[in-house]
Amino acid sequence: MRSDPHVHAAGAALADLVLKKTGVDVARCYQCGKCSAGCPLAAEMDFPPSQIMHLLQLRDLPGFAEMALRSHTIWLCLTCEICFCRCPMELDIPKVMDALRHEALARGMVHPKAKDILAFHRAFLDSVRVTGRLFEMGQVVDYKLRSGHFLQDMLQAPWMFWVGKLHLLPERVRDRRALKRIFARTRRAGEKRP
Amino acid sequence: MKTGFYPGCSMKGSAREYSESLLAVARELNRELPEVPDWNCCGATAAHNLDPDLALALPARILAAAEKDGMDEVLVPCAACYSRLKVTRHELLEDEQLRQRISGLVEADYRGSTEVLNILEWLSRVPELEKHVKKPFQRKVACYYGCLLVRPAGIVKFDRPEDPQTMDLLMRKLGAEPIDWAFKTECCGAGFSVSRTDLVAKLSGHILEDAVSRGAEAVIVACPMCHLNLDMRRPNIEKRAGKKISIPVIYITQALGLAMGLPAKKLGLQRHKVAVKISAANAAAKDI
Amino acid sequence: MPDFQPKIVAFVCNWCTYAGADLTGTSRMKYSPQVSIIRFPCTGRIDFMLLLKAFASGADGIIVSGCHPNDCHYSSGNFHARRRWIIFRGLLDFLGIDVRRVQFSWVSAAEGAKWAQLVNETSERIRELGPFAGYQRLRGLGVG
Amino acid sequence: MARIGVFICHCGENISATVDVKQVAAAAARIPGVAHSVEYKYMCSDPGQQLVKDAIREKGLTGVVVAACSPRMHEPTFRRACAETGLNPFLCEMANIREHCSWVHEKGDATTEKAIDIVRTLVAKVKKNKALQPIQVPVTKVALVIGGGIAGIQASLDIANAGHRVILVEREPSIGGHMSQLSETFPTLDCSQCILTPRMVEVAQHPNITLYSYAELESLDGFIGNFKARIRRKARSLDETLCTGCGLCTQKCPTRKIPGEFDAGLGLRPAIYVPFPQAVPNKPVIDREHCTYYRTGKCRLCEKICPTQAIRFDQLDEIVEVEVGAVVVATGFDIKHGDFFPEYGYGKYPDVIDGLQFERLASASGPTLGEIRRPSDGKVPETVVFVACAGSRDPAKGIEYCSKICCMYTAKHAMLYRHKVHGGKPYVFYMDIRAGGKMYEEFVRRAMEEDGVQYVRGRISRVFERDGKLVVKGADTLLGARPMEIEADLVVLATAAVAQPGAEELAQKLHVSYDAHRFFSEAHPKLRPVETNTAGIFLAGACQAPKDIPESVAQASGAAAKVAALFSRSELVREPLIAVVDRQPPPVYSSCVGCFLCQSACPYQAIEKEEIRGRDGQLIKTVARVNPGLCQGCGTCVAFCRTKSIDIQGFSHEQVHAEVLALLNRGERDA
Ligand SMILES: Cc1cc2nc3c(=O)[nH]c(=O)nc-3n(C[C@H](O)[C@H](O)[C@H](O)COP(=O)(O)OP(=O)(O)OC[C@H]3O[C@@H](n4cnc5c(N)ncnc54)[C@H](O)[C@@H]3O)c2cc1C
Ligand SMILES: Cc1cc2nc3c(=O)[nH]c(=O)nc-3n(C[C@H](O)[C@H](O)[C@H](O)COP(=O)(O)OP(=O)(O)OC[C@H]3O[C@@H](n4cnc5c(N)ncnc54)[C@H](O)[C@@H]3O)c2cc1C
Ligand code: SF4
Ligand code: SF4
Ligand code: SF4
Ligand code: SF4
Ligand code: SF4
Ligand code: SF4
Ligand code: SF4
Ligand code: SF4
Repeated sequence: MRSDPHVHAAGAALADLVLKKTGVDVARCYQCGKCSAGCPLAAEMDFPPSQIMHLLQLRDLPGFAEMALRSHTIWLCLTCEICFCRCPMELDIPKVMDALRHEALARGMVHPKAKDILAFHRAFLDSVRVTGRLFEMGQVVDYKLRSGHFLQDMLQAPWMFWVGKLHLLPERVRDRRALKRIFARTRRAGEKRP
Repeated sequence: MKTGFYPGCSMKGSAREYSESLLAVARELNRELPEVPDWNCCGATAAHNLDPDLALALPARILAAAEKDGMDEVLVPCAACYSRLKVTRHELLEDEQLRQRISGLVEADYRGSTEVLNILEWLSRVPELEKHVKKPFQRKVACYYGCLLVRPAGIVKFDRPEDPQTMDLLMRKLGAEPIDWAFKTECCGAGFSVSRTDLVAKLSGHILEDAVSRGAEAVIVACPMCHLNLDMRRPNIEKRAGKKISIPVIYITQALGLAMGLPAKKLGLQRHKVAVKISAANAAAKDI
Repeated sequence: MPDFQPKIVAFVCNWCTYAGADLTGTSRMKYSPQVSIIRFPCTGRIDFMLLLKAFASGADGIIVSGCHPNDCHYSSGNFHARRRWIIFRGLLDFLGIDVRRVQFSWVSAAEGAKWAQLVNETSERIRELGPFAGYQRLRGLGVG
Repeated sequence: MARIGVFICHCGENISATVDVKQVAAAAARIPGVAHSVEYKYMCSDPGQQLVKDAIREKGLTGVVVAACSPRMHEPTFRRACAETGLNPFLCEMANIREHCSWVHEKGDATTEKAIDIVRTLVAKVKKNKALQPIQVPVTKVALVIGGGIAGIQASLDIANAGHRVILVEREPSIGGHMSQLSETFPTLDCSQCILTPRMVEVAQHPNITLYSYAELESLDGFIGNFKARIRRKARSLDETLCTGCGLCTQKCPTRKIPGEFDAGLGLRPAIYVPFPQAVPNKPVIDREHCTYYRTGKCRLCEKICPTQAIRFDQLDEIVEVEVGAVVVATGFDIKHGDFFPEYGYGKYPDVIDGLQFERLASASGPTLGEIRRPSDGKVPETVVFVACAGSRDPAKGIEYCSKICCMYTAKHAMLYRHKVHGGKPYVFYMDIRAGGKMYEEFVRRAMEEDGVQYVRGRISRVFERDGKLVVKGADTLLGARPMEIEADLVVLATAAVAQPGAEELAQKLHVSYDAHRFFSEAHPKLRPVETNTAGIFLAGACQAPKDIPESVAQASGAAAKVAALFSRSELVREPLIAVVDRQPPPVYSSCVGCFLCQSACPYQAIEKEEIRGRDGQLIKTVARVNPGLCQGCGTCVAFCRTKSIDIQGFSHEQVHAEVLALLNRGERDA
């Protein structure tokens, strides 16, 4: 099911795409709302998880499925898996969220408020790409630059450094070339990374 | 049986004390924990959010390295890394085509012989753990499992997803009294610890408040992310709650170390943001 | 082969398809006359040696049809038939009979139109496949 | 030499308009073995039938083919006509040249050709037909009813009132089933016990009904009209004939802290007990698992106190054997209990209860005498959350189906709560409201409109305890799936209705089939809902699927009517279109090799093992034998037998082979 990540969106309903990429058939969702009732972030979401599923169910009505792609929800989802754990229909909602995020990135439909979250993820991956491991200091700085939140953690950082939690120099993987190659190969799958 | 150790990035950085205490305890228990050779970052939530292939490729490289090194299992103390490795293992073994493709991506073949182990599984296997307890941890504790140790249940197949018990049993063996509380497996905000501190403050705040209101004296965790959110984000939490919340957050390995009579410093207790004023058998630990 | 008129034998159960074919008649729907029906109590009764016998005797195509799964008048006969059909397919291959010459289907007592359609489609397909030439060989193998 | 008569019908113009009937008659006359061939305008008319009868007599016909409409239409007509002349009716066949030919094809040679093919096929068949005799089986006019809930009670009374004897077997010490536990019943809110207990008493007093309570079916053998049942009467530990039901023993028994089944675990009962005051029979049993005497060898207080010396500590189970002609299964259902819902704290928090427990709280005869008080501390709950579909429609919990009764009883519970606790706040979390029944929707509307029950559409995620309250986390899907929390004092889960424990074993004893959820399977979901696939065994009530009381009663009366119809004759007559196993004279006896593949294939358990023994009693071989009372004639066994030793009358190998060859006109092709 996951074997073919390069399914093309054009024409096909988003629900089909989701099915193909994740094996989750959103038609099974009967809108009980148990996922939304347990989701820790439902209150912050523009569409709680059950509504995301319903948007996808309205497969042929123009505009609705796209609302799921443009939603803030898919970027808020923490992959905490509680919805999947409790869904009576055993729908892997977090996996659907993953697929929607990837699709939103590919189509350039990222919700404006997801900017910070994305910036953080990108900074994170950049650090991994360069060093093979996460270089927390570097990442925090990188994130600040990308997000524009310069002050947010600056008060925290000296303390972390002081108690020996932050390193100034990155830990590195020996075979960094191998990692670079992995990044290069996977690049086409997801977003166009800056 | 060769058990490898995958520290993951945070245990080398912001969660140093987790790995310090783990290694101290392992030494005491006479267990060897060789690191997975030339391990890389698992990609965490970021890879998972941005790039499905990368999210599998990074853990696959780790698993392949461990397998190549003859490790029968890898202990992954960080619950987030554990989840990534466990899920990747599951997906690769479910789908042969995918396994081959990802193996190609990482230039290494993972065949599935190396198992992935979380810290609670590892600890519960220690026979007669009680015997190692020198200073019983006579405290009321809230055992906090978080999301990823028990979920998704069908993949991790560890304990039960609602009201799990493994950590409670372990803490009981150390002499502690685990409380019955409601937030054992609620999410702390996980990957948002930097990007959406407001949400972390809210979610983690609920967790701490419930633990405090039921008389817990410490929250026990088994994940650097949980620790980061519950401990290091305490100022944000307190600000949002409008009150001081002083309950310390302790790694299960630290609790075990204290009960075994190891010095607080060796366990990295001084590195916490929230002062750990309690210790096993009331021997006051160093305050920061 | 423009005026090839195939011979098709339909083995059908009494409760569903036979009655369905009756309904086709009472509704006066038309279909190709190349098909004749042999009535069985249930598709579970149909042993597939009989199908080989039909081929050996000059049938060009065969229809086997009974109740829909779970609707069998006798609770499970059609499941047995379906299981046997799967094995039989392999045998057909082995004997060099094109599996497209055997049409396995479900037609309920209410599906008169479906029966007509089934017959027409099958006749059309058999017409395209041409006469079944292997019957003598089958007889040589001792079938029929 | 066969002498077959062929009679071709015009059916007015229905056939003759497209088929050249004269040509068919001429062609038929040329078929070897055909002694007579005519066509006529209306074969089924009186003169038409007369034509057949006359020909049989005058030409000495040995078989008849009527080429006309579908046999489903007139086969009985013509078989009857044949029988009137003394020709065995099973030597008559119909060739369907109307529905399968004249009506579905255009006029033309091809159509006439096909009609001839059909006639030739049936002539070939009828030549191989054998004279068959209808099967007659005697009927024992006694019914066994298993399960004494409302369905079993109703079925027993209906059959008994039709004048037949009934043996009612109930597993528990008293009949009554779940209905006896209910407080008031939807959709009328009448008191359950008030309408049920008179019927229970009627059962006890009915001269045609023998009640074995505290008993279970041990085994059932035989077939329709002729079953043998063995019933285990479990030891009550007292002599029922002596016990007067005075109740002294139950009052004095010192072992009293046993959670009572009848009160769904909310009340306590002694070791010697009657389940509830109106029990039928009103005689106690000793619960040996808990009785102090059985556990420690000391006590015997009940024995001392009993004024009639009825107690028998050493009593053994007793096996009773009865012969019955029909069985009604009415063993009802159960609901999910226990550790089924960790996320809802079911089984963990005492104030998270199930529907039956709520019934007991609301019942005037219950542990709180009908006051709604929560189990943990006896407080009257100010807020109660009712949760529908708790486990039903939940594939993740292994139950896909709708339990059908809980929407209604949940509305009832919320209503009862409001009637009893003024100012109380009831909430119902639901997914859909399924209230399809007479006055059902109106009932639910009343709960909302008149009793102020607040319905929230959504499935709750979890329940946890906080400061003595139960926090219910839900989301209202009608409000954008906004999460909401309700602090409740009591949570009532409408847990899924499931099959009775032991249903599977019982089904296997009875040889009836059951579905994936262990509810018993009806013979046909629409047209034979009270029959099983085993002739003579019928279903009533919630053992077949979750049902409410009106449906259970209706099905029970339906089953009783089936039984009464069966008992209305002293012998059963059945068409002999059944399977038979080959029999030959010694030394072969039978070509059957005793592999019993047929037995495993038969859906009706109609195939038995028969031991063939020599005169000296030595076993020669074991072969299959078809029980004519059980065989339904599906023919599944025939296709399974590798040695072609089992065959089905009316559709025999010989017959169908002849049909295939004739249809394909093999003679011509070969030429
Ligand atoms: C909480 C709740 C509230 C309800 N409220 C209503 C209502 O208000 N109105 C309404 O119409 N319906 C209501 N119902 C449904 C009602 O209870 C059922 O429709 C009814 O009880 C079904 O009757 P029954 O005889 O088929 O089964 P049961 O009542 O289950 O009786 C079956 C009997 O068979 C016995 N038995 C079981 N196995 C064996 C065995 N192997 N051998 C011998 N005996 C056996 C049992 O002991 C029992 O006595 C409610 C159900 C529940 C759970
Ligand atoms: C659109 C639709 C779809 C349905 N689909 C399904 C389905 O898929 N599955 C299902 O189980 N059910 C279905 N049903 C329901 C099903 O039709 C009924 O359950 C069933 O027909 C009821 O049978 P009946 O004999 O009680 O009534 P009816 O079918 O109404 O028969 C009553 C008969 O009595 C005759 N009659 C009336 N008054 C008199 C009189 N005064 N004197 C003499 N004769 C009289 C009428 O002419 C009629 O022949 C459907 C119903 C509808 C409307
Ligand atoms: S819990 Fe599952 S079925 Fe229910 S609304 Fe959410 S996704 Fe749909
Ligand atoms: S996985 Fe995402 S959608 Fe599901 S409960 Fe967690 S945060 Fe909500
Ligand atoms: S139920 Fe069996 S007998 Fe009936 S029509 Fe179907 S296959 Fe035939
Ligand atoms: S056993 Fe004796 S004491 Fe008990 S009810 Fe019967 S007669 Fe009364
Ligand atoms: S012997 Fe048993 S039943 Fe009788 S009084 Fe004693 S405990 Fe009760
Ligand atoms: S009856 Fe109502 S509550 Fe019960 S399972 Fe069906 S829909 Fe759910
Ligand atoms: S399948 Fe045939 S040979 Fe085997 S037991 Fe049955 S009748 Fe005898
Ligand atoms: S014909 Fe059907 S019912 Fe009769 S014995 Fe054979 S399989 Fe059983």
